[in-house]
Amino acid sequence: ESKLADFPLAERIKAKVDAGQPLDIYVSYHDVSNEFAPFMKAGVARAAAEEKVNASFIGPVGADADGQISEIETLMGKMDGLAISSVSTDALAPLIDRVLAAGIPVVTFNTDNPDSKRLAFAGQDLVQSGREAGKLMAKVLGGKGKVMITTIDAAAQWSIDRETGAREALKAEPGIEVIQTLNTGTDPQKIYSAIENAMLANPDLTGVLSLECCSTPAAGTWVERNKAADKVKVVGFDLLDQTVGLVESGDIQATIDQAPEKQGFAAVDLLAKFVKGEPIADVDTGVGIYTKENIAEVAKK
Amino acid sequence: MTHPSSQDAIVKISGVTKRFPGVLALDRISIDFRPGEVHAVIGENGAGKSTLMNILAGDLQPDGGEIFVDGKPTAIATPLVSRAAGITVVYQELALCPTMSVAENIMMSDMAARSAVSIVPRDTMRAEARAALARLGMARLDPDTRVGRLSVAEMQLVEIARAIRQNARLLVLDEPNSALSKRESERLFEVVRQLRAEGVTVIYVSHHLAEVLALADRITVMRDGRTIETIANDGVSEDRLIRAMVGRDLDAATQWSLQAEGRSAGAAVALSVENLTAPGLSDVSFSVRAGEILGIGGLPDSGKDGLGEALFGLVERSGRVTIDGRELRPGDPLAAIRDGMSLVPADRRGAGGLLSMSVADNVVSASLPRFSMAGFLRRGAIRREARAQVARLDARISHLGQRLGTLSGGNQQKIILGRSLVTNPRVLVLHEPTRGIDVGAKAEIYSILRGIAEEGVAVVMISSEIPELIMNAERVLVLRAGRITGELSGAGVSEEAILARAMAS
Amino acid sequence: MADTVGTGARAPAMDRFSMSRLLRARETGVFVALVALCLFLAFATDGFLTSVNLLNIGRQISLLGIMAVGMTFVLISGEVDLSVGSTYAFSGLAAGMLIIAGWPLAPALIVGLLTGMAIGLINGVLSTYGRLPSLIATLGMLSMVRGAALILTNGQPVTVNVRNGADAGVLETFAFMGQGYLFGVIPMQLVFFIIVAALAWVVLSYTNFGFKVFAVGGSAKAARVSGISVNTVKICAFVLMGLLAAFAGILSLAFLPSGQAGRTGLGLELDVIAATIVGGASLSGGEGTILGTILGVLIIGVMRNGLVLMGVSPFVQELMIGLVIIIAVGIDKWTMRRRA
Amino acid sequence: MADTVGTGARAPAMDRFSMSRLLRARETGVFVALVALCLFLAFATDGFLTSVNLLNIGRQISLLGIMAVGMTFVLISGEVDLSVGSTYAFSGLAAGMLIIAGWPLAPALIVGLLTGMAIGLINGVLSTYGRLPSLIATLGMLSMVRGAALILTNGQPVTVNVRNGADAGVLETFAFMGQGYLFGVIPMQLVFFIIVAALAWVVLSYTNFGFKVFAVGGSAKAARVSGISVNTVKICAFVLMGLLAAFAGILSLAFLPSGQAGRTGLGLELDVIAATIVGGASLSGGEGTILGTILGVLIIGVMRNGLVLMGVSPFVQELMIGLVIIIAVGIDKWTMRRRA
Ligand SMILES: Nc1ncnc2c1ncn2[C@@H]1O[C@H](COP(=O)(O)OP(=O)(O)OP(=O)(O)O)[C@@H](O)[C@H]1O
Ligand SMILES: Nc1ncnc2c1ncn2[C@@H]1O[C@H](COP(=O)(O)OP(=O)(O)OP(=O)(O)O)[C@@H](O)[C@H]1O
Ligand SMILES: [Mg+2]
Ligand SMILES: [Mg+2]
Repeated sequence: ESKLADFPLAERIKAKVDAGQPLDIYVSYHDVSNEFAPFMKAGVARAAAEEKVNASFIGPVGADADGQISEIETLMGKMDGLAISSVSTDALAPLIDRVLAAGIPVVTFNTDNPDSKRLAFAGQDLVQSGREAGKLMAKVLGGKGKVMITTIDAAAQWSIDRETGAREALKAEPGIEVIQTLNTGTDPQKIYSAIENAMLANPDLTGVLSLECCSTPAAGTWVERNKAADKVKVVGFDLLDQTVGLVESGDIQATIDQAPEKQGFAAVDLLAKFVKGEPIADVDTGVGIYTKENIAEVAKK
Repeated sequence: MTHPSSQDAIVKISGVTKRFPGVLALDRISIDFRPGEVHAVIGENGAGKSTLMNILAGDLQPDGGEIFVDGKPTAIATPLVSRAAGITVVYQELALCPTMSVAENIMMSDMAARSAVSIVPRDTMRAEARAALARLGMARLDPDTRVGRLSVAEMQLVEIARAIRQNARLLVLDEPNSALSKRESERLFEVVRQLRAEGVTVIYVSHHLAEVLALADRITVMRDGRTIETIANDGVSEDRLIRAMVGRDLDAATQWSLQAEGRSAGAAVALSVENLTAPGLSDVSFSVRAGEILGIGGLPDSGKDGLGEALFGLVERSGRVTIDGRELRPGDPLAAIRDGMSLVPADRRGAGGLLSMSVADNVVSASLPRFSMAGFLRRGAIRREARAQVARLDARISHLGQRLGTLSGGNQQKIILGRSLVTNPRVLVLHEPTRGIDVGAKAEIYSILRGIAEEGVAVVMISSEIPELIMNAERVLVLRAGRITGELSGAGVSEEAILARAMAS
Repeated sequence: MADTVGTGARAPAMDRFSMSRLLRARETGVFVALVALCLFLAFATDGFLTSVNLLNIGRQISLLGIMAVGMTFVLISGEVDLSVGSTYAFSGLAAGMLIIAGWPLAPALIVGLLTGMAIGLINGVLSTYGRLPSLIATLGMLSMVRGAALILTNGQPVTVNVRNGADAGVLETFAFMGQGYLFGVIPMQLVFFIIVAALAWVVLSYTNFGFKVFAVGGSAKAARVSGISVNTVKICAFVLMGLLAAFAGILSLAFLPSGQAGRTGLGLELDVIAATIVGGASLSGGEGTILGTILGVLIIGVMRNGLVLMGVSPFVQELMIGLVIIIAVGIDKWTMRRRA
Repeated sequence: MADTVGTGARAPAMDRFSMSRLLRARETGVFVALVALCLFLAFATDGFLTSVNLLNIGRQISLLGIMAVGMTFVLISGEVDLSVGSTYAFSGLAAGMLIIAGWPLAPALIVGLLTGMAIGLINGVLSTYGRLPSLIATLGMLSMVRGAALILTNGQPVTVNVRNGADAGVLETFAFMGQGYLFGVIPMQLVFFIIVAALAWVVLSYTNFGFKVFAVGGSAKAARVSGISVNTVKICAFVLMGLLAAFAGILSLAFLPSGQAGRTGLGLELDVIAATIVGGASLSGGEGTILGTILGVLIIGVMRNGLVLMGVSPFVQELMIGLVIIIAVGIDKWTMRRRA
């Protein structure tokens, strides 16, 4: 729990609060061009309206640590609060601490940065969500089989965290063997081709565990097109349109939602509350598990 | 101002001016070209001849003045307008596409006129190209050969072939035969006369006054961007033309004849070549004494064109090349220069000069170690040396920082020669040292070469211009099919003797 | 190459076909590399020489191939186009959004293709009349068009399905274009690639337009003095490139059937240029053949596939791809003693 | 330009400095664009003209700038290097791993720099003796070196901190290199950039080597006749490029202090080439100046900064970056009526 009383808030911000001016809050997302950015941004806008603050949604196009750092550096003099999802934990931690040292409150969202002194985190515990995915995979496979893990960026922080959790959960199942982690790259065509080739190379695969938004529907599509739903089970992440459809049709067995809109909302909400003097603590936006049974809840939008 | 003759002029140039940064290339030029005449345009290097031709071609736009085609003022805004007016130009700087075949190059303008979706008529193309080549006596040239693989002379012929098959009313030939052998040139002249007989007007730009006198009906002399005079070719003398071009009497330089035989007799051998075999050359051996000017002659594919690069070690070779007994290692130009050899290549725009660099930089580029200290350039020394060379060679430049590529060709040639002189060579190899150079500059270059020979430099002069060999060389070697077929010296050096050995079978 | 008869380096095997002709052609090096690679894979893996796998490769290379055909024209004309990955994304997504908006197929596709041609036109005009080096003009456009695609889609994925509003009938045809099989066997993408390559081969080798592309790339000056409108020809090459990049982008969307402006086609330009240059086109213009480009595309596709089949780690794959590019082009250079 | 004395087009403002001289120089267009941009931002934003912000810009452009200086040499010599982003990643990570492994600073840095030089050497040898177009050779190396970096780090992020095993003393100096401020004010990265640029300017304008770089890029054949060893000079340019890419990569790691082989420096090559060409270097060789390159780097850095300060949406930023690249080079071309 963090309290304003323990925080050396910058005079500039204090004056603004006292004068009753709206705060300028910046929300830096690690890649504003990915599919979640619009949801996060919507949550940010909702919170800004509710809390009567100015919120700007910023961040690099394409995950780029240097770009994220430069942008925050440039805007540091203007920000009254920063919510950040780091491209790289290690690279952003020193900057977060620098911003805090300038008397500007910082929270993390979506991707935590535990190495920094951030005040609080709003989002999913990534290792935990990976663990959940691993458990789901084990469940749909009935405890035995050969699993391939796919990710569009094996080296990204979120991917590493989820993979850690997933492998941990799968290791607990003696009947399950993880054969490889497939790094597909981010272009949709390349993702699909990589999966297609990997399936051909490993005809005895029985499970695909995707760690993110985008190789999930690609794996589901492969299953759909090859009518392999009985042979190959897919567990993945997020509720992209295509993913929802593939869960409905039974080509993807389960998907884990991370409620991006809620994360964006919570990020701004935490900062606004903190500056008002309310104590804040980590917000777990939860792990939503969707299967054929409950997918109808999200399918109608 | 209207000449009475302007009515019959096919193209009339009136008061045309063209300015380049720092140069007034054309200064109110006026000439009229009449139907069915061969009209020679002569003048020193940089007089503005090519600039004028490029304006006729639609390649350059004049800054002032008017051009009348068939009496009507016409703005030749693009090459297309020029061609539509019946004008065809053979450029001094060849305008060929090296990646395409001979036939494709010859037929390029026909293709340009056709619709984009039409099918390329390969067979017709080949046949017509062959016909055009045959007219120049070049039937042996395979129309399917890639132009990039041709010799400069062959390229020049392809360019001419392309021009003559376009049925132009006005054909501009800007130094069309600077790379051609005598026989090829003769053939070209025949074609020119034939075209004249067909009523075609031919503008002929050349530095070969003998040719001009033999061919032209009228002659326009230009100097410093101005028309000096246009005279009918009825018994004018070469001297008269030279005086008009240069604006003064030339000294006796052009009247040189072979010097006494054995001028360098007794001097030590400076360059010795034993069993040299390289692309186009087999088993060539000769030696040159210090202070001797050795001429090398031969027809275009005799191997003489590869000799310079082979001696300098730019191509793979076998055999021994020694200077004062030290053997030169091939493939190491720096060592060759250090050991005393310097090369002036034939292709000045390609292999010769550093066109994007300044005159000063070019002058010292082959002697960098001497003009630097601890790796740093000695700018002051470089400028001094460059100024000295420019003065010695009487090169016309606007300043030492001018890019070489913006000089006229003759002046480029002088600077490249200067670069070689700065290396203090023991052996100077020159390939086509005066190609495209005006009479005045030629004379200057000859006297420079004699001067350095007198200082004890061995000079190897490889040239297609036989008179140049006769005039300067103490001894002439003739090449054919990669071998030496004759060595002439003293009174034995004559045009007939050289040609006989060059063509003997 | 030195001894090739016919149209020289351009289309050596064109006029008369013979084995010795083929072996002297510019493409030989790449061809040898490809055959060696295939032989190796046939022995080293068991999945390679199956019809399923070969058709898979065929499909996987098709979009790259269609774009590489366009790049062949641009490179021969003496220019380069870095904006193709962005065009691929923009045009595909634009067409997809129109389909989702309920448009019939033909107008949606035509508008998509027109956006590609418009981008090509801008590239061409900037690189000719605008006097910018095409590398800079198209690098600028790479960034601008990517930005435009992000703005157009607001960064949201575009998924073409009935739920999002696409008409079921339209969708069926659209999906067939990207996912279908001709005679139930040959992937439609491959069919399109073959058609595009065949047309391009005819245009480049037999038509006057092809002739002019070689001419302007070989020597702009020679072309100009012959009365060829250099700028027009280059602009046409860029427009063709834009059209083909848009077509590939649309097919990609039809296949997946989803795209996302932040990721689709990112970095594709280097793949396309690499394939084309491996196939013998030259950055300095005037050189290149469709056959060579196809071989270049195949080399890259076969190798990607083979590395996966052999279970090579993705990191080593990355390394091997670079190595094979160098070796494939190297074989060409190192085996030819003489060069024009 | 026509009236410059001395080294002519190479370094127009070099021999004698005068305003009219400067205004005729090749860099003028870019300079005008930069001034216009700065004036606009000074009025349109309030944070632009603060010393903090200007020093920020200084830091943000430094690594790009260091690499662009290297690229200037490569481009002038008539070649191009696409592998710089991978070298930046590989060498930085290699040095970082050595520091983590407990090595003292100097040897770790030297080994890091040597890896960069080795990559440059391979690029150079392939592009000269190997007779590959440098675009292809370095494109292959882009992929190979990236793969090697992934293999070296096993795809894991490399973070240089005490927890991972770095010596605290070593770390302090290392961190200072990337994060420190000279006199507490000037970012060390900027200091390094200034030093590198100054040295490069001297080398290019005043030394023998600089002369040779211009010569081989202007005309390789003519350089050979002048006794310049074309291959050696080109290889040196590549090695210098590799060294500077490695140096930038090491500084990046020292700044962040974390890198990751799959991502660090990805796509950087296009930024570096863009900055250099915006600054007036030409892809066809023989042209370019260090001053121009600095201006090119500044244009790109100032614009990125300005767009952020103005609160422009990131997608629009992407679009604007492309536009400004085109306009900056365009001003240069369109304002110069006559070109040599
Ligand atoms: N594009 C150009 N830019 C600047 N100066 C030029 C240009 N073209 C020609 N010049 C200059 O104009 C003058 C006339 O050149 P031009 O080529 O017409 O001479 P020329 O009579 O053909 O000479 P030559 O006998 O050497 O061919 C020369 O001083 C030359 O340097
Ligand atoms: N300043 C310049 N800038 C660009 N191009 C130039 C410049 N000066 C000359 N040129 C080009 O170089 C060509 C050669 O110039 P010019 O005709 O004067 O020399 P040349 O004909 O090679 O000389 P020569 O008569 O001695 O053979 C010009 O026609 C022109 O195209
Ligand atoms: Mg001339
Ligand atoms: Mg001339």
